[in-house]
Amino acid sequence: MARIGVFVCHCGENISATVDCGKVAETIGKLKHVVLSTEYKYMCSDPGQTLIKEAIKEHNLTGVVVSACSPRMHEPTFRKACAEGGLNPYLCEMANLREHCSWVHEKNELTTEKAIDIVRTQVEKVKLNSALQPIKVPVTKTAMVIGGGIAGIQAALDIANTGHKVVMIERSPSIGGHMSQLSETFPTLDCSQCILTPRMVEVAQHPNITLYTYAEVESVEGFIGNFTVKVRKKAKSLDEKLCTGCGLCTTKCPQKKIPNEFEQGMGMRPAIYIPFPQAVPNRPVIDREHCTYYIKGKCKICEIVCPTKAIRFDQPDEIIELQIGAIVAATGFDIKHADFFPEYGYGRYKDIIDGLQFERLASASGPTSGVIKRPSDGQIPKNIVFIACAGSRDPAKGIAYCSKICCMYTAKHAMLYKHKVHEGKAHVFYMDIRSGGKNYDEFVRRAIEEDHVNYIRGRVSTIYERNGKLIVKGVDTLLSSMPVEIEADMVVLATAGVANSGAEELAQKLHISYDSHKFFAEAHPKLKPVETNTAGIFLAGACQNPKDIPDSVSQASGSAVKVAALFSQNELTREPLVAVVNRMGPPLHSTCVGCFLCQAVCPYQAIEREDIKTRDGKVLKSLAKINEGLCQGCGTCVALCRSKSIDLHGYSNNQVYAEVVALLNEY
Amino acid sequence: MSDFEPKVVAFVCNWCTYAGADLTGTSRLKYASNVKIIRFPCTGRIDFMLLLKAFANGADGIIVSGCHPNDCHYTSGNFHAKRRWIMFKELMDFMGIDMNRVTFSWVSAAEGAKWAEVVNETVTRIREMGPYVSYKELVNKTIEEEVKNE
Amino acid sequence: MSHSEHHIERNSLSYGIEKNVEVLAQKCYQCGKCSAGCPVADQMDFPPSMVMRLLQTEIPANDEKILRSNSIWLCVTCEMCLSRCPMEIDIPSMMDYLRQKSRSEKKVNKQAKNIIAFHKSFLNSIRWTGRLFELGLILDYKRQSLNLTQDVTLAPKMITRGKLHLFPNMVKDMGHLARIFRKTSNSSK
Amino acid sequence: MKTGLYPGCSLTGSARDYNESVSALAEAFGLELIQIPDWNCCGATAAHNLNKELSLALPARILALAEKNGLEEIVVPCAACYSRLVVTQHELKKNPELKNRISEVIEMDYRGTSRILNVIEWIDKYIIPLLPEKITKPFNYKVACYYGCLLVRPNKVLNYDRAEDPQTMDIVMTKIGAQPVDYPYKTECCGAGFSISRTDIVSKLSGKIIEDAEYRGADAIIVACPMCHSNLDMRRPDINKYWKTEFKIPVIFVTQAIGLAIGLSPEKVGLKRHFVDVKIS
Amino acid sequence: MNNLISRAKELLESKTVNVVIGYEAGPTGLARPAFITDSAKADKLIYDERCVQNLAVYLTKAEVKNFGKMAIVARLPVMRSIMMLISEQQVIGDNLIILGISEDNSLLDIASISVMQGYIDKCDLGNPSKDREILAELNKMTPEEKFSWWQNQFSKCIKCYACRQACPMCYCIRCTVEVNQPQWIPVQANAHGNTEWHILRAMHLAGRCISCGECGRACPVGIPCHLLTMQLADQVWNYFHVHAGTSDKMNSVLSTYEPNDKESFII
Repeated sequence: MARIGVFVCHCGENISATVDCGKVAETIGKLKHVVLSTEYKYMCSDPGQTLIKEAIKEHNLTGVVVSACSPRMHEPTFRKACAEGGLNPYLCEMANLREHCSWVHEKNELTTEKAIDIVRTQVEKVKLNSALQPIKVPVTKTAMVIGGGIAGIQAALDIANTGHKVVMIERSPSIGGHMSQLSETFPTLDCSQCILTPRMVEVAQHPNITLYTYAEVESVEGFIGNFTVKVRKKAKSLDEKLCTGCGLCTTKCPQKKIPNEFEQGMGMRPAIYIPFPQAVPNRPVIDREHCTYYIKGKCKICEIVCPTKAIRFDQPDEIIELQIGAIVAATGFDIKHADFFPEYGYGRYKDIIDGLQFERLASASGPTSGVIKRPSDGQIPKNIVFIACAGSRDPAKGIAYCSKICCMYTAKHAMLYKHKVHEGKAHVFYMDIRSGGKNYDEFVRRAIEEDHVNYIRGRVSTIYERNGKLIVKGVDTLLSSMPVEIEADMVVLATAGVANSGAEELAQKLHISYDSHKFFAEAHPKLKPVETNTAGIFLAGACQNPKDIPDSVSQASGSAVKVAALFSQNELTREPLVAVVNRMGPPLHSTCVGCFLCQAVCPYQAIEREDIKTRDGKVLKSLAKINEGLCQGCGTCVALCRSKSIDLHGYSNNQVYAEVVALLNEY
Repeated sequence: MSDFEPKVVAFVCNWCTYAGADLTGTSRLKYASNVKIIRFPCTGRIDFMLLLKAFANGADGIIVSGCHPNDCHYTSGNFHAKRRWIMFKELMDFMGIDMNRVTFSWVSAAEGAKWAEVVNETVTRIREMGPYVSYKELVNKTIEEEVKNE
Repeated sequence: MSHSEHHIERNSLSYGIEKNVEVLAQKCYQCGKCSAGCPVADQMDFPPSMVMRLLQTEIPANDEKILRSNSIWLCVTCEMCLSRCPMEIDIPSMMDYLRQKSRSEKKVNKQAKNIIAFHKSFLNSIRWTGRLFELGLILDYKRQSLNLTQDVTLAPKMITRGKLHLFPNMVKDMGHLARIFRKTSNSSK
Repeated sequence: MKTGLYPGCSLTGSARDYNESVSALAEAFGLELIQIPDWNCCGATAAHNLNKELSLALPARILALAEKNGLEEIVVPCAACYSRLVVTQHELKKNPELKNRISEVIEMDYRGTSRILNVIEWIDKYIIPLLPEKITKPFNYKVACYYGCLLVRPNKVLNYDRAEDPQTMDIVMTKIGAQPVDYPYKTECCGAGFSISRTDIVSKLSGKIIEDAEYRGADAIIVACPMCHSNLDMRRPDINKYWKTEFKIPVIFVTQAIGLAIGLSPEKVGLKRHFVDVKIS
Repeated sequence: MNNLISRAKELLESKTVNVVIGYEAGPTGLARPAFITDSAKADKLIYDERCVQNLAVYLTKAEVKNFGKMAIVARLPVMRSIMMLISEQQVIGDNLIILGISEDNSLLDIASISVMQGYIDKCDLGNPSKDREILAELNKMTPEEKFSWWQNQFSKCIKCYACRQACPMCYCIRCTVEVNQPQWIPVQANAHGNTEWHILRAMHLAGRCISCGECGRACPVGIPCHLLTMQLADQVWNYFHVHAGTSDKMNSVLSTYEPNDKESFII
């Protein structure tokens, strides 16, 4: 038999000024099953809480209704008090007499009557509450970082330095990402490789980090603290333990004319190759698509020249299975290739290049050793045009959003050019200069004021080649849209940043959401920018949206802290207010009929399929099962379930039904 | 009909409208005391059957309210709720059950003033419409029949 | 009611444009790509992007400038602006609307005299014959524009090459065509 | 299947040469072209400049006539007419209310089901497959393919080739042995409807188009639009006067070039009617 | 019909399927469902205008499932039901052979679920025209007229649940009406309980009804309850541009959403 205790709070005079608390307590006291109904000036004060604790023991209460302020304010307080008084905290409910009654109504009988109704409703609800135990989930203290660019490197190092194990997965043969391709970085113009390479080496040597390059995520199962990740280690055709990285094979490979990805196609590489001199790990892989042996069945020169006999032509891909507690997605971005703009002639004219190609031209380690030479004839361009927003803010042909980083890197490109070609002329066509960031606007101003980069506000209409020059036609919108025609030697397009190839596929494997541009979606745009909707999976860097290095690194450190906080506990404790699918004995097992419509509505992929099997493995029935580790208790599945087979702890069908009946009926 | 005071029940989500109604209180904005709130974690949890139960138990009006689209604490509960409301409303309209007695709204945690407006507007409207006789009659007829049968 | 309707000045030209040809002037962010590609921009009072900007202000004086400009008449409807506009703003359709508006409000730019004269002669020609009678067009145009000496040498050369008919080639059911002209005459003068 | 033909006004007058070459090709390849009975002018630039409803009603009458006569597919050699017809079909499809209004104006049933082909599409569909065995005199010249505006724009409505650096005409030309040059002025405007009212603008714009073609070393400019042709050919004296030049590059319709390649005589394809002498055949 | 019979025989003889679900003529000449397991008896199969019952309802019954591989005679509504049942994981597509029947009663060659999907896509998926007319009439009524019209209909209801039993989509092993904790629907057949039962049924079929009309045909007292679900099927199309039973992937409108779903009543 239920024994309910009701505690009506005056909240000083906040409630009692308009509500007759005495009458409320008295009326409620007459209700069936209410064994105690009392009032007090400040229920949340120490004496108030003590009152509850003692009453629980004294009256052997099975449920408590604190009629005071909003549960959003003090529900944790009173549930804790109940627990201390020996009552399961989930047997305590609050009736909101302050925010929803005394503060919003005038003092009169109706207000007191409403207060009584509110309390009565909670009394009816609490009778149906059940004692719940917090959910405990064990945590595997190994993190996985997907992507070995600067964001991934930062996240991995930060997590590893808190003493936890990290597995890093990188799909290309070396870590380093786009940052390793950059020449200098804004707004300081320090050499990208110089600041990145030590970090790359640190990753390789860190005792807590296991690095898998040339590897991709195959599948992800499980939930926060308990993921099982299968990783495909693509065959490098090499025994990494034997290889010393001497590079002899790469010099002897007869196939030398493969466009070099690292150089953005501005240079060539052999079929067995180390992507760049500072690569980590510094070991070659065989690109089977282009290797003569795999194409024609003979060659094997690398095998012959290898001093340690490390080449393995018949090496298969390997799938490894890892137990992971948290995942950081740091898969970066790609640039939208500029050939969707036929009016700009990218691909038709050799001297029209994109921003990443310019980085390679400007890089001391690049194909021209840092001398700005145009691709067509190796001449140093005397007149160069940079076009911002080449694809960004262009819903018609490109992408609708602002890629954020282009304004800054374009200013950097123009500046680098001016520093290298003093007598050259640099023009930048721009729409708006978006240079918010520490020392960013100053950097752009320097390009304009000190380096005399000619900034022209307007979008280029078309580019064509004539007389060995690239004719760039635009207008100056700040001069009444006066036509501007520049005879350029080279044009650099600041192409848009887009989601990396395979982002959608990976998001589906991780069960995280992504936006219409296929960038990964954060759990909340302001307050949870690092989390995803799937507990235990975090974001770092440009996989979320185009970002510069400082932002990527900050977010990476943010996600590392999230992982470290998760790993600081041996078990996760979660509120037990989760959904549950009913279960019963055979032959029914559950009233769930296994339509799995609930699976589609669940925002957290918390609904799994459970097969009821006979002893010999025959599936008798499939039904939905809630993963308590993932369920956040929204109840969307509960309202959808036609057979009412799912219910929600804390807001059960019985409880909410009782509330409706209680609220509307007079006793 | 002038002294008729409607009974209005509000089904709201915890994260936006419930919090918005809290803000109405903290801001000391006044509204009609006819409305009583039932808290749900999310609009996605609100079963359409509860609306019928409210009418059957004597409600003259109902408010259903949650987070604005894209603001759902659970990201998509309100989107699902919206589709259900669309379907429910169409069905009720088709059956002649008066959906003017139900207010659907988005009230965020910051919209304390909007909550007061939604409540007052709803109460005024329902007061003009009078008690929900036809649904009450359905139930009363039932009770009469039961009495007769017994 | 669309969201933007709450904010737009109802008397403004841009409101009329939105209502009639579904072009939203506020979509333009003034990149100038239209002006840069427009073949006649250099002859216009206001190149296309500036017309867009004037519209965005929703100031009556600026609306007036547009309707009295030569820009709307110099537009040759080559559609280059639309095909390059990042926001896919249909400037050519907007220009059609502005021309008709400029005429109905009697604000036609002086420089447009010949252009309108030509268009009128053209429509006159097909009004009476159903198909274009080029010689008639040229003669009517000269009468309307008073450019009597223009192209005096062209016509004979055309005739010798068999490119100019001396008599019109007419549609048989001229009554039908006359009715079409009559029924659509409300939207033009 | 029989294909309808909408010649448009120019082809019966100032572009008789174009008409002759289209007919000559149809005859040479055994293609049946049926003129839409009692067709009228499409209204051209004038109508949509001055009167929107008229600019839809005139093309709608043409399309309705085609439908009435069972012509499911029509070829429209004039790029300007082609554009007006396709745009009308698009507008009326988009707006059923307007469609009803226009049907009422033209007093005819309009369904909007005709497939409208421009001349290149027609060539691609019916002539290219039969072309290889027919070529007797490969058109071994460098050509600048000039598409103009209305063949490719507005691209989302016409849905033909791409608006920038289109390729279809270039491909046709390579099939008859020509070598297209890289030609940035492919889709620049020639001045179009200003031929008479603003000859100065036409001279200026067309002059640039001709100049660049000569600069690229082209032997001829290839066109598919009678308006472009008359501006670049008939207006040549005005152009040369305006720019103080002596441009001599001929302007040839794509159909004429094909005609020559299959051995038709210059007269047969109307070359003798040009203002600028075509010396290359 | 001969095609159908020979195909059924072939499937049974080759043991490709263990049963063919189709129609046979009953003693009164009306069509009734037939479960043919023996090829010799396949001659009984008929296919004509009499064969209107939605046979897909049997696919979720345990006794029928036990047959394993089966073939089913299916016109458009049955095919759409099967699509829905596959998407809701009640039926395994690989276990089914579809003996598709076209609008003009000829046998279709439906080799796979994706072929069936292709066929469905080409069909008019709106409500049957006679029902469309009635719906249009009802939609013209005032709210009061609608209310009394439906109350008049519901007053006939005896809560026999034939509408539910006949519906292929009502395959729950426990219906909400059987839940008494809480008692969602009053048990008795009375105005209140009947009204809420029909609301509940229609809502549970929102986005899932494939407009076969079986519920209305099954009703022994002649309540046109199919109009409720068909009205919603219309609205599902109006609002979301989806027809139920067109994909074997989950696409029921109430289990999915688009962020920009349009409505005009939420303030």
